[in-house]
Amino acid sequence: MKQIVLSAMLLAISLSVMAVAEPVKIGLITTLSGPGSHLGEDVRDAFRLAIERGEGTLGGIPVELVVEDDGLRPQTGVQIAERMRERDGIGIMTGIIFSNVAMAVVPRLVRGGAFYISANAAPSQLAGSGCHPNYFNAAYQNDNLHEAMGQYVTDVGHRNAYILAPNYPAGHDALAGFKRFYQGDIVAEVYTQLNQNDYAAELAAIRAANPESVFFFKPGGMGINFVRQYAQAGLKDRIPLYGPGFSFDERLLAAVGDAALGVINSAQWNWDLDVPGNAEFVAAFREAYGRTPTLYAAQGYDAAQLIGSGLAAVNGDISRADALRTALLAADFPSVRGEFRFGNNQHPIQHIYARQVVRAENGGLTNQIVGQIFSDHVDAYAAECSM
Amino acid sequence: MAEPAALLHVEGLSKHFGAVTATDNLNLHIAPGELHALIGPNGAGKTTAVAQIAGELRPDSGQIVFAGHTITDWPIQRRVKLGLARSYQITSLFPQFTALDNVALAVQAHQGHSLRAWRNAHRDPRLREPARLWLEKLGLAGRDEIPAAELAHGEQRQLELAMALATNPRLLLLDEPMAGMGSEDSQRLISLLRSLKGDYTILLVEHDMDAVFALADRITVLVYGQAIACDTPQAIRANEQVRTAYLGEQDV
Amino acid sequence: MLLLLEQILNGLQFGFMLFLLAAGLTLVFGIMHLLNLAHGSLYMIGAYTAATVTAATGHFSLGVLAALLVTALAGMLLEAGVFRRLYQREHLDQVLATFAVIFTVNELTRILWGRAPLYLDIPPALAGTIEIIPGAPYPVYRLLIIAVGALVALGLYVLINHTRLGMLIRAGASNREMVGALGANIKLLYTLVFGLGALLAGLAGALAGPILAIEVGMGENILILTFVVVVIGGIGSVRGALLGALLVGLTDTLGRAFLPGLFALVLPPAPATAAGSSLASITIYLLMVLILVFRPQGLFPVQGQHGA
Amino acid sequence: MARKPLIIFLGLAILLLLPIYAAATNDLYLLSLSSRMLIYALAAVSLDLLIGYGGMISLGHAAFFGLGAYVGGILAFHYQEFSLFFGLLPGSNQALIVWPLAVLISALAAAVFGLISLRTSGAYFIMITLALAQMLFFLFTSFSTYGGEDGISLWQRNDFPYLDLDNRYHFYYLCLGLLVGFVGLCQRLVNSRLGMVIRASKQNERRLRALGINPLPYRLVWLTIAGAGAGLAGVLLMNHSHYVSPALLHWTQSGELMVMVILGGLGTLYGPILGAMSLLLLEEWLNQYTEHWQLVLGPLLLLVVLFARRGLYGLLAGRGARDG
Repeated sequence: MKQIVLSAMLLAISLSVMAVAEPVKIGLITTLSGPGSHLGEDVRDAFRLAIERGEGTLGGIPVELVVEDDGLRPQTGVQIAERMRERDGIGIMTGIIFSNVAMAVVPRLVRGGAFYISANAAPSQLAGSGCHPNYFNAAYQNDNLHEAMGQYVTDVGHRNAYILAPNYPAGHDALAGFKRFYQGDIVAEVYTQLNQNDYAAELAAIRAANPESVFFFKPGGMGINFVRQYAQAGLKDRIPLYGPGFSFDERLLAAVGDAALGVINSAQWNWDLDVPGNAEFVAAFREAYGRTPTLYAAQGYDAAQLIGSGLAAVNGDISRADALRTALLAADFPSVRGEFRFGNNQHPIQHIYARQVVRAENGGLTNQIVGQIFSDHVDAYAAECSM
Repeated sequence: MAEPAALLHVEGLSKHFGAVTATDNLNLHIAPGELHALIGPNGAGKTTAVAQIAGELRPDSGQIVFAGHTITDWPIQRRVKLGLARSYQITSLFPQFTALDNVALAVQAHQGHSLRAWRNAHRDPRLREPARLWLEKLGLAGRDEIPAAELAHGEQRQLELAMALATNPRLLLLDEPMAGMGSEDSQRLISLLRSLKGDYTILLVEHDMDAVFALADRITVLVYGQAIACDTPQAIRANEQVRTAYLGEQDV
Repeated sequence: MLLLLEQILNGLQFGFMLFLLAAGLTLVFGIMHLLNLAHGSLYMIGAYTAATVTAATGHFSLGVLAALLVTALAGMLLEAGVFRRLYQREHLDQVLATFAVIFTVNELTRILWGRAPLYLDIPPALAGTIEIIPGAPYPVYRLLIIAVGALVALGLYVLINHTRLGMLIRAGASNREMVGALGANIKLLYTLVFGLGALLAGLAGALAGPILAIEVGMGENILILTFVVVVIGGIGSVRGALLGALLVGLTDTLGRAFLPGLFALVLPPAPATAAGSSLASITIYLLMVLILVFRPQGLFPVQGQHGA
Repeated sequence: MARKPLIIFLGLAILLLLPIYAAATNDLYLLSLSSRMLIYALAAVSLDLLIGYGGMISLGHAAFFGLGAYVGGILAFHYQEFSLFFGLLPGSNQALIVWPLAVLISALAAAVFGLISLRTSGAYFIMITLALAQMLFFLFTSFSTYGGEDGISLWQRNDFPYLDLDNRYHFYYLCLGLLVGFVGLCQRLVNSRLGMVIRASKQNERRLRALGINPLPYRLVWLTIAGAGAGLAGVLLMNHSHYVSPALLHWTQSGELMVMVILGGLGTLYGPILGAMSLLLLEEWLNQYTEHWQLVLGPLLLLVVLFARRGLYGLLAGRGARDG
């Protein structure tokens, strides 16, 4: 009798061990082809690094990462998410870089009961009225960095600003965000064509207007074009240029070159941020991939750690959705940003720093924190979220 | 001025390509029912003249009057509606269509209603029956379902003529209908054209002198775009100027 | 008024940039009747090569030279391997085959060079600005682009109208058999012409490198604009490409510079900005439509391609 | 050729029975994927009307596809937000209102595009259709009311009498029914008097003119019909993915549709269906195995264009592949 009980107990134990050993699948949909694919690469690499450093686990729970390329096409993103969800039974996803892909994928996904942890894309609709209990953003709300620049340019004392962005929703949000915190006059608000190459016309207009400062938002290749042409037109020494950190990540800086040297930009993280664990992350990333992590890499890493904290709380059983949600909302993980907490709309409440582009020891360009603009900044859409 | 009853008047037609004068002050008058031949050495401007009458080329100057209308500036399709039809020197068909489809389309062009999008045109007796008759008349009976591209060269020429006739024209412009034909086919075509004579007014451009002299009521001789003579076959044969300029070489 | 002058200069510069791309595209079309969507890929290869070689050697001039060589070579290889089979085909096949080449070249570039954009800077000697318009220092490098564009236009004019090769090119465009009869090796001629077209695309890429982002997809981005230029000018006409490029460059630049301001005269600021910038982004398409309504074959129609 | 009806019968049988297989294996994703294929097949067939039958090589077909999707998206957007279109018209979620409207507007747009582009031919036509579609792409990208580049995300599919479109089986069979209906319609079109003129204009325009038919008005009608078909596919896709964005109008989307037509078999009505399905399956499959899927797809496509001109359907059905 004793033996039977013992063997039954052993069986139960081995079963539960097996249940634990079955890794939790995490879907990472990201942009690996098309312009802007280095952002996806950074998020993916950092996410992988987090798993490697956990020796195949996140938060002690074995995980399997399924990576797929959305090609910056919303329809492809939808299709991948659907397959991951329905055929592979994946309940947690992350990785989307661009707002348009996120808007196509996320609302339906979370309504269907899956969890989505954003490592970058943060459209305003999903932070405000479109917020959802299963949607967490581990990066920021899109407007955060623009708002910080608005504050910074005010603090520096520029009495007026000339502001530019591409003619699309993120561009409109960017300038709205800047204006939300900027106290001076707006000389002109200019929207350029998406994927515009040449900015000679806009630069000539800036010179003619002679403002005290210029703020721009130009993601990806557009930013390279704009910053370079700004310097080449001889404007950089006459009118200070400001922008969000998006156009000044280390990989873009390598392409922009000295034209960006000295520019102040905003970000919620930098490699030299002095918080516990950050130096180790930066060193491990450099070791693994031979380059300095960008803010996107930090977001990917934090997203992984956040997921890990949630998985640990439910011991890998993501069907316990309420418990998982509570654990994720607690955000009890060692963020490379330092202290990390969520607001009511499940977007970060966090510090935003001013960074300056400086020359690195190896002769290349990098960012260095020169001050803090916001502390515990709450995004502008939190109030619209009914959660 | 020639007889006012003529179906086609061409007055002072001229066309230049750069420095080359392709048509030089051409006058032409074709009476109803007449078979009028247009001959001349290679490069004399015969095809250019036909193209202007058909409406594919705009003349630089001159006037074309057809059935009482001045059609010089009309687009092709308007001329066709008035009863002008042409065949091409180089075979011009719808190669993927069957022989019957080719003619049926010509019938359709004449009937109109081409915007009808529902009824199956391949089973429309109003198109198929006249088309089949024309094929028969031109000796293509039994070849209905062969794609035009797969017909023998002679058959393609016959088909081309069938299409021109299917538009029910008042004036047929035939641009070298016998080009590239074997003698047997040519003979058949000659007798066919003879049978059409009288019912149709025909402007025939042809290199085959046997055919021309056997068929034509009158002949216009074109050299360097200029009409050097216009007369009955007998008179043309006797014309010194024509002999030296053109016929002499050919040993008529 | 000075601003207008400066913007006109900007428009000319942008136009000449487009011309470098459009010239190769239209040349290849005019002679081989090949519609090459992959022209943008050659432009990208040029930019990547220039950036890589300049970074390795430290000399921009070497980078440009390498870009010319590599793109001409890549062009000729593509011609011999793929495009040659397309000359007698319909445009449809050409569009699809060259669409496939875009996919392939983009992915290869991503594998070879990685996903991050590359760096290429203006050489120090050309880095400054000159005040050719009082009060508006103009980048020397952009003046250089105008100069190169004008030189290429002149060079092509001389090549096509006053050389034996040009004579063959012109003859080849109108009559293949005749060229064959002249004893010229038409295959070689086509390969050379394609190489020349590719070289021009490479030149454009190398020169654009220091101004624009060097990244995968840069070619497609500018390709559509180049198409508009070529269509406006008349497909196959180098003269047309020049005029078309300058028209597009000026229209686009002036539209961007002044349309929002014009709208602001009649509308409140927010809608004026919105309407102005939206309209500015499509001015060149409107220009194209307008020109084609009056000249369906473009400004300089090329003989012998009606309905081709 | 007995092979052709056999293939069509088999194909239709597979499509009809697929949901049963999906139910048996509990693979809902298969249904979603197949519905998507049917929708793209519809768009590809409409493009083949232009390219394969009419010889009008349009590289801007995505414009009508995307426009159809946007009409549905905009109406659903106003329905969701309880707002008015231009302050005038209310939104709607009724498929029987939205879909015909989407078809109508796409057809209208096609007619307008046609008035501009059909004056030209050959390479000009290709480039102009491309540029016109890009123009629309930029307009929608900057149109912030409707989400601009971020597009419109929708809460639910349209309401359809007696059907629940959010039910995968219902939606699948509806898509299948519409595709079969559209192919049937095309079959009639292609063989009608209008179809004869269009096909003739592709083979020999000069001869057609000499017969007294100016192909222009017929081409315009044809382009309008093709645009309507693409618009229907667009509004279906908007329902399928609960989402609309300018990416649907992008020129690469037009290129993709064109690839489907060629891959399947030009100038046939069944080829594009096969092409759409194969391409989507291929993309789906490659994407899972390598992130460098374009490196496989590119050369593969090149080989098809260079050496397998008749496409998959031509290979399967043999010589008799041509319809009508």
